[in-house]
Amino acid sequence: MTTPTRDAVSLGAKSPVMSSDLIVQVPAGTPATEKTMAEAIREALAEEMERDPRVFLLGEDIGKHGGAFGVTRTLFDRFGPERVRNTPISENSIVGAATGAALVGMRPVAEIMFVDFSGLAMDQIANQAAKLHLMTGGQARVPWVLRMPQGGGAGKSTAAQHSQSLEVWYAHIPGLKVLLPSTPYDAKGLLKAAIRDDNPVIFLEHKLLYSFKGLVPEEEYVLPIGKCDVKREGSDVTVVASGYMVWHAMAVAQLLEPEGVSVEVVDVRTVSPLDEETIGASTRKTGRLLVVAEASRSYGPTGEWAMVAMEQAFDYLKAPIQRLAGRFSPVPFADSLENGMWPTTADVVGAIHNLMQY
Amino acid sequence: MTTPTRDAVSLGAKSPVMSSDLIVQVPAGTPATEKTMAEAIREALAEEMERDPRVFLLGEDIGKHGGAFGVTRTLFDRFGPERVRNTPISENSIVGAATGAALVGMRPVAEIMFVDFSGLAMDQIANQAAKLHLMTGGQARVPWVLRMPQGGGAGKSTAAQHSQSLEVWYAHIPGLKVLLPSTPYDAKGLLKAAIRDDNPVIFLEHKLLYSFKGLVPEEEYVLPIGKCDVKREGSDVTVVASGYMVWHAMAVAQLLEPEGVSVEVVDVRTVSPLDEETIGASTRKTGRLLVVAEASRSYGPTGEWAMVAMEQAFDYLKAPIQRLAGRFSPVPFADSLENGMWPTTADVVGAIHNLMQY
Amino acid sequence: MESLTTEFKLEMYRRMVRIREFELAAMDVFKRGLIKGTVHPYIGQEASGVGVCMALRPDDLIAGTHRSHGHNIAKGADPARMMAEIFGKEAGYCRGRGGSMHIAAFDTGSLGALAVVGSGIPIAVGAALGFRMQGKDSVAVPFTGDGGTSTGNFHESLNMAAIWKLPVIFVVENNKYAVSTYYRDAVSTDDLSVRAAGYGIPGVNVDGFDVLAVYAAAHEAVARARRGDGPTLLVTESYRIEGHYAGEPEVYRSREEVNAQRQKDPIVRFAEVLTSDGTATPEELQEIQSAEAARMVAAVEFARSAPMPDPATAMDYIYA
Amino acid sequence: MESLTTEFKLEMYRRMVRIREFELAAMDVFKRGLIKGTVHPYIGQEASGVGVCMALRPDDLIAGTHRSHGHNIAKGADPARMMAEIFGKEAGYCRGRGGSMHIAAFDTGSLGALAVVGSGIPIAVGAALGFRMQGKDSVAVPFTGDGGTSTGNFHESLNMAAIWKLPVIFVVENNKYAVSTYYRDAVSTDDLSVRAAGYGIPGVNVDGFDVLAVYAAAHEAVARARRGDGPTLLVTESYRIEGHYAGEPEVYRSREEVNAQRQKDPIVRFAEVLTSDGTATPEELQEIQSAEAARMVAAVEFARSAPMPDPATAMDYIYA
Ligand SMILES: Cc1ncc(C[n+]2csc(CCOP(=O)(O)OP(=O)(O)O)c2C)c(N)n1
Ligand SMILES: Cc1ncc(C[n+]2csc(CCOP(=O)(O)OP(=O)(O)O)c2C)c(N)n1
Ligand SMILES: [Mg+2]
Ligand SMILES: [Mg+2]
Repeated sequence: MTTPTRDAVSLGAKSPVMSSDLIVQVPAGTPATEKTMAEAIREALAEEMERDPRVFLLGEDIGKHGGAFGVTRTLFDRFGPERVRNTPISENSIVGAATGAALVGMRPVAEIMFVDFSGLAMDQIANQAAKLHLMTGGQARVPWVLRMPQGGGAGKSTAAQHSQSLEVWYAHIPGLKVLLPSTPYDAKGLLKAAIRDDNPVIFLEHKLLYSFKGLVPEEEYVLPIGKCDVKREGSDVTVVASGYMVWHAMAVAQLLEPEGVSVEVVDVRTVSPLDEETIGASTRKTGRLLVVAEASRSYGPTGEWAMVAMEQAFDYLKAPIQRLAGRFSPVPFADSLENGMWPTTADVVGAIHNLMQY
Repeated sequence: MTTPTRDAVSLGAKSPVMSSDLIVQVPAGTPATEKTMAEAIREALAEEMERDPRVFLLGEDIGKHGGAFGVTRTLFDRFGPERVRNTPISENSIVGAATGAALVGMRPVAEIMFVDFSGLAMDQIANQAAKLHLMTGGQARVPWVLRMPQGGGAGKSTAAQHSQSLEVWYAHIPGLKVLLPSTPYDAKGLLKAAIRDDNPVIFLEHKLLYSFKGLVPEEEYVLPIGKCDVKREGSDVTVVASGYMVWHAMAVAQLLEPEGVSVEVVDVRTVSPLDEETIGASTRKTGRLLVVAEASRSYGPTGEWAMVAMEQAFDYLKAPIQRLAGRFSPVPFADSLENGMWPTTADVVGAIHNLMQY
Repeated sequence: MESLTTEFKLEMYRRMVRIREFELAAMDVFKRGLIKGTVHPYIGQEASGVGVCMALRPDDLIAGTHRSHGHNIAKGADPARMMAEIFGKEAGYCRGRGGSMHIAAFDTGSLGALAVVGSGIPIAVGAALGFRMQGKDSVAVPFTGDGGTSTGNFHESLNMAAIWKLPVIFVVENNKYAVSTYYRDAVSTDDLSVRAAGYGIPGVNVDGFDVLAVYAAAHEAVARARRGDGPTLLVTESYRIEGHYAGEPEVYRSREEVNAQRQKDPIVRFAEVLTSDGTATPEELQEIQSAEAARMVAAVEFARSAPMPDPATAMDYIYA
Repeated sequence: MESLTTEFKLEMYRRMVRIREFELAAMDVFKRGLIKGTVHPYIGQEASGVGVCMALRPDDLIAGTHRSHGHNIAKGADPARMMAEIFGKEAGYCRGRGGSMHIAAFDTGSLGALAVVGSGIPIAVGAALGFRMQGKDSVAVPFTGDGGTSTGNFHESLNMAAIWKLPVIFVVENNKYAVSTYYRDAVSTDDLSVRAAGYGIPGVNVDGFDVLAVYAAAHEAVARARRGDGPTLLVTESYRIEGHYAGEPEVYRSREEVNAQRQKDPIVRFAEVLTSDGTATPEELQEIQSAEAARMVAAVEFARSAPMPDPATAMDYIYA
């Protein structure tokens, strides 16, 4: 990951010009429009708010300002200040309020401006919302969604307190569902599913992906929570990844095709509960596994994915499972240090070559 | 883990009468006294407070009351209210205050009553204390220790908000060190090391182990942070575990000796930074690995340990790595449901048999 | 506030006695090792919970704490199902999953007891927000202790409810201790109700041993909230007669201190009012007491003999 | 408060101008794409930071926020090293690891700017606790915005400092907005200083455009803290003239509103005081301005040409 060649095969990976052709999810002939992920999320919110009067939004500066990333822009004008509710800077109580509203039958979609700040809300998320259903013997239901932008390297150098990927904090807590979409299509379909789900759902949005474009069907659709999505079929190597890292995997899969390496890409778009079967099946098929996550390496998601593959496919493994993950460091501000924090396409190429040559 | 036989070979695992002979860490002839882990921790605190006037304690009800588990009892009388400081119920600010005091040269040892409540303090722990050293380019040092009891099954049924094991939340964050001792000897030696360390150290104490006894040397000693401890050497199977689970491993190792199964027990007493070499070396030696943690299964510590072993010892593996971990559920109150939450000695026996018979 | 009917006042008394008898029974079964977990007795504070909850309608909601047996009973919960819960039985309100610290009784408007101090407060604020959005005039009442006022949640929630004018009555039960900590060692003001001014809302301090005084204050706060005029901070001053939990050693206070406070027994005090104003005879009150005591014997019997949750259901209720 | 020397007043003026010039330079290099990250300008608030920090000694500590260029300069930090930091250079205060939101300058008593709103407050409380335990009479000053008062940290810290009588001056800079949120839409009281009463400590509200008024209030609070009489809540009322960050669209307020506030420019105002009381001539003040402007040109030049951190040091400073 710190090899000087890591950007050599970069496909503009860290910029929005990365080609959206890499992932096509809408069958030819289906009426669809190209949208950014931010637009797709906004559309999901608007459609669900239209459909169900119980759905409302709350968070800091989500009103006129549209949130830190403009995702809710226009919704305030459309739905008004009650249903697009600006809050004080009180993360724990924003989540607590969402829980309370959910308990009396509302379906709140709360936003925390950056996932990093959810450190202030961990009690309400992990101790209250996640546990109320079991703790009350089924009396309580907490149907909220908590949207949180995460991830680093927006080319913006936002440093240690605005760049983390923290899905593991949530995925480790039973009672929560954790989603991390990689495409506009997935973001829209999964967010709609999350809003309709009767459980607290953590919905993580990678900041770099907001401006990524992709086809989104005109027709309403809802995607299943709890399943991995095979983004590309292949026979030689499986890459298990989520969020932004899926694009690296797809770019490299295309790049290696002429070399005759057939890469299968499994997108863990539901981080938890984890779809162990799909990871197992793909690993059994290819016998070679690379796990890639942006979250910091130690005790990150990659260990769990690898363990699951091991449990499900040990006898099929032709090489040791490889992993790529975020450098185990707080994120530094300087460009020269931020480079190298997260896996790149070159790293993915290197790891796949390792697997093939083992 | 839900087999009806799981308690059949129980060695009284969940009770303090489990024999302390299972783990002997003081060479014969060294002057030593038998102490409980609570006593060993108290002794470490007292010795460090005597040695270094910068060391002080803060936390809820740690004064006369001695904390929820009586660990600091007598220290208030000995060191007074300034150095054994009762705080309001303000977890985030307790940690924040410890950070501030550390920044001006003190060496605070803070206590949070149950690790569960640290959800309220995650921002100060993970976003501030962990990152200040890097974020300030080395200007800031945060030499604090945060003591937190964790774990379940104290035979007390404390339910969902008082029973978790959350080491992964911390171990995933670079900048923190995370310790989880299994014996009085380790607790004392590691706590002294933690207090002398210049970094924020999360010191997790398993509630069930407070009353466990073991020999503690009369002479001062300090243990190294950052290393696993091989609690027992063996040649057939490696069990990697930490905290309370180490006792299960040791009990089973003894139990299986007559059967001719030689079990090596690696105690991950430093959860982070992880000593990958020792896990790798042991796995290469035995070729069979069982990873055991009490924390909930998904995205828990076991995945990381297994991944590390895979990276270091893939070609030596004679069988798929096995794992045992906490049931992926909030902890229920009722006995009949709390049973089965966490791995038992019977589970360990079963997993080792699986490994041997593979 | 219209004058209270005899029936109403006797119901108040009955609930106070019911709480007392429940707590005595719970402490007893705990001491006898019949239950696990912990028990945090509400003894001495009965007037606070009952005064507040009798001012509420069934559709109003309360959010509790680790010490919420009393709140649940005051709001109308069935002691037998509560007892079954602290025995960890399937017949308990939470099917044995919650235990003493987590009793929720949705059918009588108790949305859960949360054992992380302060954590129920924003949840109640959210419930109030939900009511408002649904066009209902129900109110939400989070209970918290003096210790709980030091949490960030307390402040965030007061501010949020104040700016949104939500129908919340924040009830702070100052029983003078948070575990071993005397309130003035952790709370930066003698009278917690003065904090209300900082949020631009009414703050009321009331004698928490006097059920009628608590009721009157709560009644006014509830009326205000229902009218849409926003939250109130209501502080009830009482005392925690028992240890923090059943069996807690109490090294931090003297027997004399406790005994002096014991004289203020809110049940005895209310009984005097009821007999002196002619609402009831001592015999009638004694009858209530006997009935509630008997009820607890039956509740314990019910709870003891009820079945444990089936281990085969261990994976239920993790996800809805 | 003794009357201020000419030198002292001119130093106040100089620091205010230095902040202004630094911010203009920072916004400029940001607009020109020379730096990454973000810049949160302190323009319009200079009197607040300078009034407070000029009342401090070098050994007193401040804790900052995302908007702390001004606090650092007011406390005496070197603009060149600050500029190098926002350029992400090894010569920066934080060796390029921190950037604009995280400038710490330990040598001049700035223990760090923390970008999680409210999170610096308890850290300052802890520093004050440390001072007290060390027998020092230094004080600690956490800065926070109006938005930051809604955080749990704010409340927990005020309470903690009050009960322990710690030498803390809590400075709330009410610049009327938290990102897009007007303060009265998020803060449940007009005057945040009234919250002090709820903690039993003094609360002071002062015109944050008037550096002498801020200084006087801070001076008194610092004296009180040094004497061991505990914390003060000091609210400075000013206005955020620029967008939340450089380039922020400001869809939530009108140009007229901003322009009206711009008339209150604290530097212009102080210049009027200094010239009318004979402290300085307009030319002398102009000279200060020119010198500081030139200093920023040099700072930018220094920062631009300084080397980036060596990638080989990527694993440094993770652990001490
Ligand atoms: C956030 C948190 N910190 C600590 C505890 C441990 N604890 C349980 S009850 C209690 C004291 C609560 O005091 P108070 O709010 O006055 O309520 P009371 O027990 O007097 O009813 C503490 C510290 C907890 N449950 N939650
Ligand atoms: C806990 C937290 N929530 C949200 C944010 C995003 N954010 C950054 S600055 C800011 C507004 C802060 O307002 P205020 O405290 O008034 O300070 P100002 O920007 O006006 O100086 C917000 C919401 C954050 N950094 N931290
Ligand atoms: Mg109390
Ligand atoms: Mg502001």
